[in-house]
Amino acid sequence: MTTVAVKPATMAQALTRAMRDAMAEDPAVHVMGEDVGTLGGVFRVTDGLAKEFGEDRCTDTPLAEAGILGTAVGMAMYGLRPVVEMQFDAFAYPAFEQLISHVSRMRNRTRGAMPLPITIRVPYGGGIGGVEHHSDSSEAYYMATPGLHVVTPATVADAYGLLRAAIASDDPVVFLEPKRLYWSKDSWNPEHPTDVEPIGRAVVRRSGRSATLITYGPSVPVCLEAAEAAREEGWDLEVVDLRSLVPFDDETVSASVRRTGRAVVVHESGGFGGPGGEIAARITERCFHHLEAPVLRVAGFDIPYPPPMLERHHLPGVDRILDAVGRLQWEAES
Amino acid sequence: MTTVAVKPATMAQALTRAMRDAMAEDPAVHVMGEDVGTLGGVFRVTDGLAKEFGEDRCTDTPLAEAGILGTAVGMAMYGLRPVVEMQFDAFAYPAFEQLISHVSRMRNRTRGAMPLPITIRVPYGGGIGGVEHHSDSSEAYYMATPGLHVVTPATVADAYGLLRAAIASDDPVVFLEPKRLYWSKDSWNPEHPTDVEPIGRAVVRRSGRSATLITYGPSVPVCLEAAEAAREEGWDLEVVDLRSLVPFDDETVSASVRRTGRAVVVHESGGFGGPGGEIAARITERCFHHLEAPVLRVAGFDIPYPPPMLERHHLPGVDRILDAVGRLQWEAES
Amino acid sequence: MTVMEQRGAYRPSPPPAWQPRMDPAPLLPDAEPYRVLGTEAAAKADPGLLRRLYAELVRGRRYNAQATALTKQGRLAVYPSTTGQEACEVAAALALQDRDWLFPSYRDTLAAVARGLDPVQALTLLRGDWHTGYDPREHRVAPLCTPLATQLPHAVGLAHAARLKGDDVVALAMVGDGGSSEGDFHEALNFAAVWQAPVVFLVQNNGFAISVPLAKQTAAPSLAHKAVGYGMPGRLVDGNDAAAVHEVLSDAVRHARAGGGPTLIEAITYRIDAHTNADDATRYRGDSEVETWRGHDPIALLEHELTERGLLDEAGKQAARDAAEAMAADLRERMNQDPVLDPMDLFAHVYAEPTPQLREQQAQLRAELDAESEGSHR
Amino acid sequence: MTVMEQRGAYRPSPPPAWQPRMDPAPLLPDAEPYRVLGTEAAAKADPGLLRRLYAELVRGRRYNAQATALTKQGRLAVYPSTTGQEACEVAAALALQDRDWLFPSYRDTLAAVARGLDPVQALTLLRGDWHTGYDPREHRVAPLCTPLATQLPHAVGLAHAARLKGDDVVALAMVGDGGSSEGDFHEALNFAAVWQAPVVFLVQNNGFAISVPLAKQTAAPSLAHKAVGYGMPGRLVDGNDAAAVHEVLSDAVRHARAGGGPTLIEAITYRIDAHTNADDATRYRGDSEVETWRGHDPIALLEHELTERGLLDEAGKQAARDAAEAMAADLRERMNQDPVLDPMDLFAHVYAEPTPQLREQQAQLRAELDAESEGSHR
Ligand SMILES: Cc1ncc(C[n+]2csc(CCOP(=O)(O)OP(=O)(O)O)c2C)c(N)n1
Ligand SMILES: Cc1ncc(C[n+]2csc(CCOP(=O)(O)OP(=O)(O)O)c2C)c(N)n1
Ligand SMILES: [Mg+2]
Ligand SMILES: [Mg+2]
Repeated sequence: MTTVAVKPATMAQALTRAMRDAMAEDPAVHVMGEDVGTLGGVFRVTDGLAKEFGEDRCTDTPLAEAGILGTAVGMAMYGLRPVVEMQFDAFAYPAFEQLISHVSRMRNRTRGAMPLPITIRVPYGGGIGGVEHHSDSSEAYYMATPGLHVVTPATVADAYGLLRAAIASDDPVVFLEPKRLYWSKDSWNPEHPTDVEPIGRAVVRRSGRSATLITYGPSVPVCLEAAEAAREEGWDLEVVDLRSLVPFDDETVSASVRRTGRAVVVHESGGFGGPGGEIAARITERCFHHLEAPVLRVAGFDIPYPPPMLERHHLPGVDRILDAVGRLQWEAES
Repeated sequence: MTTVAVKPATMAQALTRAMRDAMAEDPAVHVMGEDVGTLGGVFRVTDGLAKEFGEDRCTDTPLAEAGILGTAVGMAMYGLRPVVEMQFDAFAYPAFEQLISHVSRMRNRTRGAMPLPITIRVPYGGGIGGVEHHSDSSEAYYMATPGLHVVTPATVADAYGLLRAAIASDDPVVFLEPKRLYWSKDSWNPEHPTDVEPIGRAVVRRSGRSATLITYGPSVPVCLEAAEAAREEGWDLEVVDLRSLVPFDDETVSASVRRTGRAVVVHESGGFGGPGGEIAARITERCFHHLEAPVLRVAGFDIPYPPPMLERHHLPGVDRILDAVGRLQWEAES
Repeated sequence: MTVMEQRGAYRPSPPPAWQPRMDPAPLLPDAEPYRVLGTEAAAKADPGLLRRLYAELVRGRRYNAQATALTKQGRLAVYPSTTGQEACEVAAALALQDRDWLFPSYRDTLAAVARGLDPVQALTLLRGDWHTGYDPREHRVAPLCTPLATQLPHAVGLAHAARLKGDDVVALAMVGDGGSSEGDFHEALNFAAVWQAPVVFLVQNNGFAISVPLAKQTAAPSLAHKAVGYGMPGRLVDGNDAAAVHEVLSDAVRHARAGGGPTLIEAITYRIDAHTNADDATRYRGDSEVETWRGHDPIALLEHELTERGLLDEAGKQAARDAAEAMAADLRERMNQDPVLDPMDLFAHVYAEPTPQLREQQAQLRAELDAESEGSHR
Repeated sequence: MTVMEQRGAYRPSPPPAWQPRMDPAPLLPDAEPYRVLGTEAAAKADPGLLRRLYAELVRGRRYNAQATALTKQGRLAVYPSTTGQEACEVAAALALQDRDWLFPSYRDTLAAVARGLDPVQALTLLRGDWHTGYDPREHRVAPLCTPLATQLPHAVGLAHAARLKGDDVVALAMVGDGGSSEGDFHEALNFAAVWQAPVVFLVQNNGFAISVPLAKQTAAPSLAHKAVGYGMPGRLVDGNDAAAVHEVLSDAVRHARAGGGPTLIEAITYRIDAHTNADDATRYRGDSEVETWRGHDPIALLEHELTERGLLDEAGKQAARDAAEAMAADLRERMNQDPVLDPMDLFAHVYAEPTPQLREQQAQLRAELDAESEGSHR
């Protein structure tokens, strides 16, 4: 294969490419969901797949999310590898019973005889001016469901690499796609075939010594921006992109926090009962004697996702992150 | 009213009585669900209500949980106060879309014009030898859903008092009933009309100085037992029964942990992404400088609820709690 | 006697000798969608009603155009148009009495407006300043419902509650062809039939669920055929014939009010515009199909009938257009004003009383806003 | 040509001139449940098949009795009996080819056993040592499914996948009358019809969902009438007539295998025992109803037919009873042995590879068990 120039691509394009490559490699891979065929999905992430692979491989289903996921279970039982699209975060809720009671448990139920290699793509999160039900951060539900992997990319390259890994996984993966990063661009080489990114490894996106920001998905760029802004205040922040909420990369996270002694967890999802509680608790359990301050959380408020005109007040932004960093007890107090 | 002797009653009886009294007081209260009428519920918690109030007030619905909760929403919109029974924890999952997208949000959506005073009774948790899907601890899902109250009694008196409060609440309440405590008995005066227990207040079930066990529902008796056993090891444990997961009683919990300096959160629900993470994180945020050790968690494993013959290995028991207490760094280390 | 007892047992103990509860034949829809305009039935239609429908259709068309224009000006986040479907929208509103309830889907702002709701309030969701811009109790219009088919059980519950309270209130629930595939559709219809709740289900079959044509949505002879499976009558109606839709809906409403139970109505219509302004309909359908349907336009059909019968002249048309323009001008003007928003509203109605946790967050936002207004924040 | 293209468009662009896709009449069930035994159709039934069905019914009845007895001895956590429903259970198993798949509900262990599954393996769920006691691929029996109706979309997906792969495999999915009210029932039938998946839905209408009689479950003329709403044929059959159930199922399986798409079959039967051993049926039904149904017993019906036609004598009956007793004795003996359990299995199959978190928990349990076995633990 000849060398190909590294060209800018959007996260949406990288996701499309990941499905395309997976479908080309493995005839067992089937894409299904509402509007994924002819239309190419409301975010165009499945654009071209029906054309290239036919409607039997990329299928417009009837409008019923439990039915979509439930039939995907049956297809996986027969050896296919369904890649299911839930049109928006909130529209995955009708499929929760199938997800919790079957998708996450079938392997366990059958002592490994019947694994379900299903990838469930869920565009999630806010910041796109969506009306009600189009901006939920539902990762807490998935994290609390043993048997699921929960993965979310923050870069174009990870979008490709992690989606390839998800589709290749013999376990069900809830693949959370940050809606507002769909159109984010990055230099990324779409011809490079080896950049499958193993699931379960966090990555340090920015090294720093003062404190660690632990985050994922849509909040990664916000944290990187905050880290830049923090230099003015004299803080050198490390930013860890979790990439995978389940399995959780305790090693990378703990190593970072042991080094910096201070941590803030940042996510869009509501704080109470959200992922940050788990993350902060884990860090504290593992790094207690290295902590100069309690692990703090910057999260969405504990409210239903607000209407578009108010969402900026809800979303964790640079200021709120810096405020939290400022509260990390830089001068010892008690 | 004449004084009535305090007689032992089961938690199930107290719950029945709470519904009965609420129905007698307020014609707007309607009980509905699968088998709640003629049969009196599979746990007999609604026993006698259909007979006393008629089938229109205590209704056997068709077998469809989203339909049950969805019609309850409509009934509440017309001014009724539905008390919905989900037959078992796992059978509430089909109703999640109605719960998340409507029940929890209708008040907010309508700027307070359309509150939904719905009580959703969910028998939950294990320890009863139930086959698959009959022993889930699903509280993490409810906690992560703003707009819901999440309440769970551990005593017979609280079962009555909290259920009365739930039914009286103008907000939706997910009322989690610990299955294995249904038949637990307690001296309780069913004629006492004033023991409605306000939602949102934790209670110290046992005072102690060495460390605090923070728990709720089915794990409360286990923690009390552990506290007794701990005396042998020289530990004087305090036990806090949360009673309400939402709203969370930070005041009582923090006060206790500030006093003892050590805490273990105990619940049956899976640890990862479970309630304990939130609770531990909150405590750490609020009590960091009072903590002698990280807040530890004793929880169910991060696995699908196991078959009956193996459940004892999964459930947090006295030994596991004492092991955790033992790891609370009684001699300073680093 | 309780409502439950009234029902008459179906086969509480199915005997070895089988007895179906009812003859299914009357529950089945006719083979042809019911039509009034251009048929003999038109002669029986009330001229006043037809004129009223006409004025509302014209106003509705204008409303759709204006709302779509507002999306281009950035005044609406998104708008799902009902151009071509005005007959269903308007008839749904007019078939109800004041005390009845309307349960619209996310597409049905026009039905809400035709029922009397202020268009600005109806569009608040789509403008993005609040989820529901009106008090549902004021006009008995439930919040516009986005999660498909989830409003149907609400309608059933409300109708059932009204009946239990002895009020002769009917609920009319609207849903799309795509929404009929959702489990909630099934559960709602079943509850309605078992409870004999006074509710009418109107499915607007507009040919598509976003890009997905009906052929990929169902293999049924018609969506109205689903009714028999619940034991309620199914009706098929030409959804572009305002007089027919109004008649079929009114009959069903009357039937429900009289204690006859629910009806499922499928109205065959067509979505002339794209799914929303954000959609590109050329990706999944051709112009010729749209053109065919333009030839069956609800306004043209009614206009033709009224003109033929001498019930409408140029002045009448102009009057309808003028009223529509006035509505549009008012809407435009008011939608061009920035809504006044208070960020603290985020916390105002999550619970009856904010939890201690929300009070802390409230204080945090308050402090941030104060700092921001003092210009002191980073 | 793809499977999708084969479908033939319904009305991708519903034209103003309405064309229903198909005549609904052939989709509707007959007014009377189909019967073979005691009718003229019996003469055409294969004697070998009838004898086979008889032996299986007798074995099935014995299996139900034995399993119920095991609950009393504490050897089963719970058992939902199919006494009275054996004809449906057995016919479901026998109507399938080896390569076909069975999707049983939680009640249908007997169908799984009749299909060849080891009874001990079939009962593992209810004994409580593991959720599924068998490898589903071995006998093409999906795990016994407790969340009602959720297995139906699985059957559709599997059948669809098989068809896509070019395998002529049929899936038979079993569900109860109560389960037909769930949203998943609706979604599964709709997907099956739209995809023309080779799947057969068998609803055992046994009169009750726990305590709730059918009259509170549906107001439909029959559950089979639901079929027309999906565009598939609905069939009504006497569920206590093993020959009739077998014939109707076999026809539907053949139809599906030939590419004709799904069928919905309602079998009218009755649950003679309580819901499970834990249930008290006297709370919601009278003895006389049960007695009526005992008079329509599936074994007696078939025995009568076989005896009349000289196909069964006392020796034949005895042979069936002996075989059943042998099965019961073997089941009793093996169920009386304590299963050997390894608590470490808790972690074995949560994921293909345990997560780091699970490895920690595994180590914790391992240490606890070691301490326990050393007697050193508290
Ligand atoms: C439960 C759910 N799933 C998916 C969506 C996303 N969605 C919005 S509109 C739509 C199509 C609806 O089609 P139909 O019911 O025919 O109504 P129409 O848009 O034609 O009025 C979809 C899939 C949703 N709103 N709710
Ligand atoms: C989703 C769900 N809701 C509730 C239950 C609890 N439950 C178990 S069996 C049963 C009744 C089932 O009735 P039916 O479908 O008629 O089957 P049958 O028991 O008569 O075989 C109920 C309500 C369940 N298993 N799954
Ligand atoms: Mg549509
Ligand atoms: Mg039944």
